[in-house]
Amino acid sequence: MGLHHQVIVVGAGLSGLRAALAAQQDGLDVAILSRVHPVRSHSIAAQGGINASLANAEGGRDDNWEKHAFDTIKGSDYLADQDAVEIMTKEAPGIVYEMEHWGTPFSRTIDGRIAQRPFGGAAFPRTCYAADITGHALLHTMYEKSVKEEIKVYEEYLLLSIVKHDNACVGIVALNINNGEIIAMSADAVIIASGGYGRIYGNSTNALINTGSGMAAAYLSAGVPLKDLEFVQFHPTSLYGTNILITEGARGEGGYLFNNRHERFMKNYAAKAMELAPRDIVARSIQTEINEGRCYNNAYVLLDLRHLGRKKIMERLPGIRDICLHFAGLDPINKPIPIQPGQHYSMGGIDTNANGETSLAGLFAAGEAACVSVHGGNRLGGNSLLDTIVFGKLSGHFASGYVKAKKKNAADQALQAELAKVKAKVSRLENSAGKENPAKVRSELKTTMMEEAGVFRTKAKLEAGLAKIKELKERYKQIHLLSKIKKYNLDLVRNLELEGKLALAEVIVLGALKREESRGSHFRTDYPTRNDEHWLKHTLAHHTESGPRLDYKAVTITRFRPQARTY
Amino acid sequence: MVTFKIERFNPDVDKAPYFQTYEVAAGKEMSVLEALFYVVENLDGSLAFRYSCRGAVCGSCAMRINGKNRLACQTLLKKLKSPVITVSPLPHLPIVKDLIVDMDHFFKNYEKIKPYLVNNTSAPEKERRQSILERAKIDEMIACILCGACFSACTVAATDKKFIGPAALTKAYRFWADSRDNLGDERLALVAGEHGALRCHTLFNCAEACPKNIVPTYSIQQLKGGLVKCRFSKPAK
Amino acid sequence: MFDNLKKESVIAYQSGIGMWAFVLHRITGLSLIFYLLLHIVVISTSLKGPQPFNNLLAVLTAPPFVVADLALLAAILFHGLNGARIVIFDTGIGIRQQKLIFWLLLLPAVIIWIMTLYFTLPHIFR
Amino acid sequence: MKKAALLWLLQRVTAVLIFIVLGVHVYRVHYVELGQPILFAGIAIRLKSLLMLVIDSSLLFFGLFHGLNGLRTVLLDYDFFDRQEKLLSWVLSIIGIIFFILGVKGLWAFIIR
Ligand SMILES: Cc1cc2nc3c(=O)[nH]c(=O)nc-3n(C[C@H](O)[C@H](O)[C@H](O)COP(=O)(O)OP(=O)(O)OC[C@H]3O[C@@H](n4cnc5c(N)ncnc54)[C@H](O)[C@@H]3O)c2cc1C
Ligand code: HEM
Ligand code: SF4
Ligand code: F3S
Ligand code: FES
Repeated sequence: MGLHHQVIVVGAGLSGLRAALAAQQDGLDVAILSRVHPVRSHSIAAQGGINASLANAEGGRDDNWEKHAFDTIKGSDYLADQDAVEIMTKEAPGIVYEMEHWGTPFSRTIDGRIAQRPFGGAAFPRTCYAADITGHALLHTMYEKSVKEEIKVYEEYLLLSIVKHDNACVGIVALNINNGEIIAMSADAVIIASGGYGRIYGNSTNALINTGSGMAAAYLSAGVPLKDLEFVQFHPTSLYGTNILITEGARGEGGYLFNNRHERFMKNYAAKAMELAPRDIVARSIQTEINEGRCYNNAYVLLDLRHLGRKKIMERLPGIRDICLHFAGLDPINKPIPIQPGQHYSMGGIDTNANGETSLAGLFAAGEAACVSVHGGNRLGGNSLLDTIVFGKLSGHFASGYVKAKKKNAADQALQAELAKVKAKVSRLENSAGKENPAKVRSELKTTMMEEAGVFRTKAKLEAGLAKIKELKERYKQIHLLSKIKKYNLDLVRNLELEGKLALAEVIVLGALKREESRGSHFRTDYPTRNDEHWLKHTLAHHTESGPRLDYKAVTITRFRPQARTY
Repeated sequence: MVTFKIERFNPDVDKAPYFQTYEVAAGKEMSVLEALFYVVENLDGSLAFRYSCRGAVCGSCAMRINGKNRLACQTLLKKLKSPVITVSPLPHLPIVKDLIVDMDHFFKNYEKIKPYLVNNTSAPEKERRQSILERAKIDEMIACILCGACFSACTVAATDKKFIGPAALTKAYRFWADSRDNLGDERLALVAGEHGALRCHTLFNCAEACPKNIVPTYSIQQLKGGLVKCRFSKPAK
Repeated sequence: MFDNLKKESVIAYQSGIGMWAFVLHRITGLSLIFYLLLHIVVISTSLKGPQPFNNLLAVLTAPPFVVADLALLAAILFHGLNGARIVIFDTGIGIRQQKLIFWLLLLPAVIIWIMTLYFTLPHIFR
Repeated sequence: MKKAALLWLLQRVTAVLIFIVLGVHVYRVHYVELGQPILFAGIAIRLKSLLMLVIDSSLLFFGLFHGLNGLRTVLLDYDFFDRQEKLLSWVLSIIGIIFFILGVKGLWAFIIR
């Protein structure tokens, strides 16, 4: 049968490229499948930096991996698995040096080392950066490395389904967006590195392609559980209007937050850390100011960089200035930036262990699509880029170990069967005579998620949200496509993604409804405190015909006992 | 209402590109990219274009808007100050469909210049040191998002199919000038010859087009200087 | 071979100054080499002796040709001064000020040309 | 590779030389006696000055080189003769040599008489 690779990596962001490099280094035949050209992946948009305890910065000389681990675990509100956090924080310096050797143009200290800046929730300036385009610098380097190693990439292919046979993953079914063909590819191992689902939400800092389709495929077709999906990070500072991210680095460099009374309101919420408290806390503080009317236009507060001066802004935050100039028509050198919280990151994802293994043999996951979990209830800024590279690499190596140990099994039939099933589904969608406008379903989903499963949650809101999602799922069955063209059919692609979005939304809301406590990013006004006795555990959502079935799994705790979390 | 004249072409069925007109209900802060989404969602589901970040960092959405190569996501309608907005694909590149062009040629050129850091000395345990000044030399070049706007705007690249083009040459300079790279004159050899850096006639179209305010001409001129010096001085090995 | 010569490839593209300067530089350069070859042929009538030469030159300095000479001068001025601009860039100077340099160099070109026109007009309308 | 860089450099060098030489030539020939008829005898007198002879013949040489090399660039720009690049260079060189000889002979004709 047609196409075969020993390892297929779905996604060409940082985690996908790193996984492919690792597996290829182990001598395997690897191919990447990606919805977009690698450098168009969302990792490109990361601004602030990547954490590693290099101890390069003045005032950060005492830093080490243990302190990094502690900050991460405390930041996660103790939901992170501590063994995994240890692995990540120990690997961090090596990973950053490796990227530097491969060519990443990090910003530098006076003595020529990698520069580090303070970031929220960290005790030391630990975040290595390349001005405010760190993700861009890293992704380009990773792509350059993949060009050097001649990694094969199937560009503009959309993963639709993961194929199982004999309780193992044997391949995938994907849509070639360029010509509309649906194909099956067999593989001994598949690594899902497809990033987050931000676009389920209305106000999101994410790329438009972040629809969670990889997570959804794992959940719906491979039947692996999703972990902790109710933990959705809201970034405190996204540009009012477009929700383009204004990096935490802006506060790291010394930016202030003001409400409409020109008050640095963070003093009322985190007197010590002020603007540099962790994201969940700052986001909630801003949202409170907005909800209670101490804001502008009922919608935003101000992030003021003016006192940093032209020189520092031009040097450290040139990209932020460009964003403000182009998308808001203002220059942060002489005007404060209007900001509001926006959906930013998914702490949850495909349930994996620190080797990237899922519950299905041969299926691995890494990066934002996966949940190891190292971020628990709330991710610290700069830890996600680290997560993508560390666990991208590990999952690549573990996948090749798995492939080498595995005995071949012919899975042709399973592939053909799944291919036929997917083709039937797509043609049903193409030929649907329904009356529903998919754009409406999509936009109603976005507002529902923003309103009912946003920064502040209650039982009533979440129940309303769940009911709405069920309604939208029904309506989705009645949508009709505006175009049936085979070649580059955006309409088809976006509506295939919509199915996955609805499934993930349901998991998020159900998990949030059941979790009757407040932890990290998940804040229930009706249960405003953390409840370790009942809820120090991971949520696992399994797909069933009638909706998600939830069960729970213990958190691994090694050296840090949960304590109250204050900043 | 803003009128959009959008160039349409599906090589499978159409003989030649043609323009189609759409009336878009434009919001105050709408970008061209959002307007295109308005079209696919409400008027014509068959329109095709590339997108990803919507924040001018991924380089997907370069196209020709009112006579200039720009990023659709970065171009707000109000800045165009025009009641009619004409959108077509990047010129000089083969059209895949509508606003989507084939970037293969662009990336082939990119691959020609060994777009990765080469350092044959054994890697130190920690970082390779680089001074702030050395790092500043490549600050402009690393901002490139490989969108192809410059390449498509360069008339020389359009007529001489073998010309490496501004983006790849900027990359070449980025590595050549990186104090950590030691491929040295070999990098120059990659951009030498009739179709390399010296083919650039300082048109500055690339600089005009670049949405990241990069001036590829600067990098290219440095490479030309390097080439001439290396031709007349003994290559340092 | 000719499919590269589509309209948009040759005509100014991004309509920036650099492009127009290039197009004009190219046109004037090609005109000049064409003129130079012709010029050589003309001057080499000297091989036939003074009389044929003087006769020919009398024709070529008649008013219509003086107008052509003015065009030639414009071409030389533009090509020469813009050529200087290019050489300046090639030494690595002024690349980011390309537009300013263009106007600065065009200025003397225009002045010289207008002055020449002023001195020549009387001879055209002799 | 080397040829491309050499020709590129010579194009600049000749440009600078022409800039100077052509300036003198145009000034001396056309401005000093503006409006006067151009006569064989007048040119003969001028060319007896060694400086002017050197100026005019070097203009002849540099101009031809620069112009024809420029023409080569233009043709290669549009993919003409790309595959016969060597042939093109030869043809242009021969044209250059022929016109140079013609030009030199023409100049000498003013002096030796
Ligand atoms: C604006 C912004 C700024 C950020 N800044 C920082 C920061 O400063 N520091 C930090 O640590 N983290 C930051 N993050 C988070 C971090 O950037 C991301 O979590 C991380 O880049 C995700 O990388 P990834 O490799 O998992 O996925 P991505 O980079 O999102 O890549 C996903 C890949 O999967 C492909 N794909 C997706 N679905 C499919 C499918 N169905 N079929 C085929 N291919 C598919 C896509 O084409 C893409 O190549 C930021 C996030 C945002 C939104
Ligand atoms: C006055 C002094 C002159 C200067 C400073 C000058 C400068 C230059 C330069 C720098 C170039 C290279 C352009 C490029 O590569 O983009 C060039 C090209 C050229 N020049 Fe000149 N030149 C001069 C006079 C002449 C003369 C007298 C002729 C005719 C014989 C001529 C004919 C050409 C031609 C045909 C080209 C190629 C055109 C092109 O590449 O666009 N030049 N000139
Ligand atoms: S140099 Fe500018 S225009 Fe060219 S590819 Fe890079 S970002 Fe795009
Ligand atoms: S437009 Fe082209 S010719 Fe040179 S200056 Fe830019 S590469
Ligand atoms: S969508 Fe990424 S640059 Fe426009």
